[in-house]
Amino acid sequence: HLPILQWEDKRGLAFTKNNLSYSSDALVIPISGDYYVYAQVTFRGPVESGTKASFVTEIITKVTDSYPEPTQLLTGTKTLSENSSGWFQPIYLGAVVSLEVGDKLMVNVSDIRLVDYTKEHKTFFGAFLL
Amino acid sequence: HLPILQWEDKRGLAFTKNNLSYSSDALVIPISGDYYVYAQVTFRGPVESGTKASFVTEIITKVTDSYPEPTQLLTGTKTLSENSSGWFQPIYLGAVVSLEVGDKLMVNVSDIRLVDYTKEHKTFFGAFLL
Amino acid sequence: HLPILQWEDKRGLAFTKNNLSYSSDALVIPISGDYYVYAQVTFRGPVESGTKASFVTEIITKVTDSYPEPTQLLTGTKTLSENSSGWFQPIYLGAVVSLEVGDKLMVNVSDIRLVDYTKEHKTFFGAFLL
Amino acid sequence: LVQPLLRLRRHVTRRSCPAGTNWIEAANHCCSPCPAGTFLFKPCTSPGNLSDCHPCPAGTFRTQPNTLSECQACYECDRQAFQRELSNCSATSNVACGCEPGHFRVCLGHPCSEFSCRKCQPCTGRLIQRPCSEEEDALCDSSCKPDFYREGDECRPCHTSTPDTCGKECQEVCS
Repeated sequence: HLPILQWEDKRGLAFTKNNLSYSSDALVIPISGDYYVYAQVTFRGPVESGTKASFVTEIITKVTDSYPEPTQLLTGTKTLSENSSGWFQPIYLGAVVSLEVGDKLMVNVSDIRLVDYTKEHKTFFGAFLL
Repeated sequence: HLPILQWEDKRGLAFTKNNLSYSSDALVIPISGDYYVYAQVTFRGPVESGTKASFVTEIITKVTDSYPEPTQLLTGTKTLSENSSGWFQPIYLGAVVSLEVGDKLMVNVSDIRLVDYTKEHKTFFGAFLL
Repeated sequence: HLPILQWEDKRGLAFTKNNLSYSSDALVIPISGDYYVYAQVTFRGPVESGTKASFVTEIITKVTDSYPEPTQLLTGTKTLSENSSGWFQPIYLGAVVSLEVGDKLMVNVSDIRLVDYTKEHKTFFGAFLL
Repeated sequence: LVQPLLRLRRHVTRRSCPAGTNWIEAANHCCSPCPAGTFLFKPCTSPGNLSDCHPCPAGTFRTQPNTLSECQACYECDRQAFQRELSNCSATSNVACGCEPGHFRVCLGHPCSEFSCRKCQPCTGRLIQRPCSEEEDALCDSSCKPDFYREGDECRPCHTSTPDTCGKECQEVCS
């Protein structure tokens, strides 16, 4: 499986409430219903150890006790035609999905070394119940 | 007019509820109000018969009985600087719009052959009442 | 500070309601709570007087009486690998943020000359209370 | 802006189920999962009974036993981008896609869940060291075949040359 991002859930602009909790890299759904789920990952390169990236992918995934495999909910894939000098590429995803209590939401990326985690307003993840 | 995309509304992650229905390629608004409308289209190329694409465009459009012309609600246009090998370009759009009962929402694209329809989590369309 | 965009708040698709008002280039928060805040800016070039742009940035910023400095809430930064002929680059941002009554929301951009303000469905800004 | 936790969060304690069964929120008890290829239409009335499982509708699948209320939508092969179906989507397996003959796969990262199909190089006028396959392009011999002469990167058949176009290399090979 693709690497899973870890998130800050308390400091700065980050917060959780109404029992929507964050644990082991996942948002945990407290009550079944339809949620608007969203995430933005800013990718940047080149990175020192990395081979030249030709694409970046961000996937919002659901893990549930009712099924042994993760389900891909939303995917953003962008090929890069960037040259060797520094590049930035944000990918935003958001949509309504039906979720069950206990479901876990995570964000996977194609290459974790390319993620710009330096500023909380460039890479973020959230959900709200409709 | 630009080609209109067709959508799956029942199988897999797709669903409609609360009388928001899907028919003839459009979401049909059941009750007047402010809706958050969103869509992502993943474009990809090159394709067999296609000339080399220089841009891609996604438009969320409204058709209403009270006006003979479609109204463009949200537009995402991106020029492509991709080379001949395979390229991917997602475009996400989302915003609040005021809609009347019976209004129809559709997604138009610049070139339907460039749309990646292969996976439901890459190209999607939806709306919810605030 | 980066240039602040000005918005139309009444004509065409634009509207404000429920006391969410627009004044001096900002949305003014009427009641404390969690809001989904979003904006899309379509950038385009080259422009006449402009040097060749190498990147574009869009930032949704909060200004509050309780703190003298603006707070960057959401940022989208994209490097441009476009050639000299015309290019378009949309950046969409959206997320839930906790806001206090009286807080002001604005959209800043890296270079205001690169903003495509010609059509209301290409560049837009909004917020709604959850 | 730290959001104070006003009270200790009451974790919804989900009663743990005996091995091989899943907690069903709607039924408030555990049920055994539906087999692969089906989904949970109606949960068991009590832990001992069987659930009402319905087959996945056409165009959907479940590869594993589950207690989900819908099946996953099958992917589609990207015919416009030279892909073809290696195996159809069935109730228990997703579609498998490959490349059309005369094309090979260019993976977008690993695992190769995203790939484009690129045309194989023809090796005109050269011997083929390694034929084109699903996984990789043909490997052409660096030298030209007999009765072909080199012009730049290409190998040209002798019979197409004319006295005034037949340069030094052409004359050596074709005369």
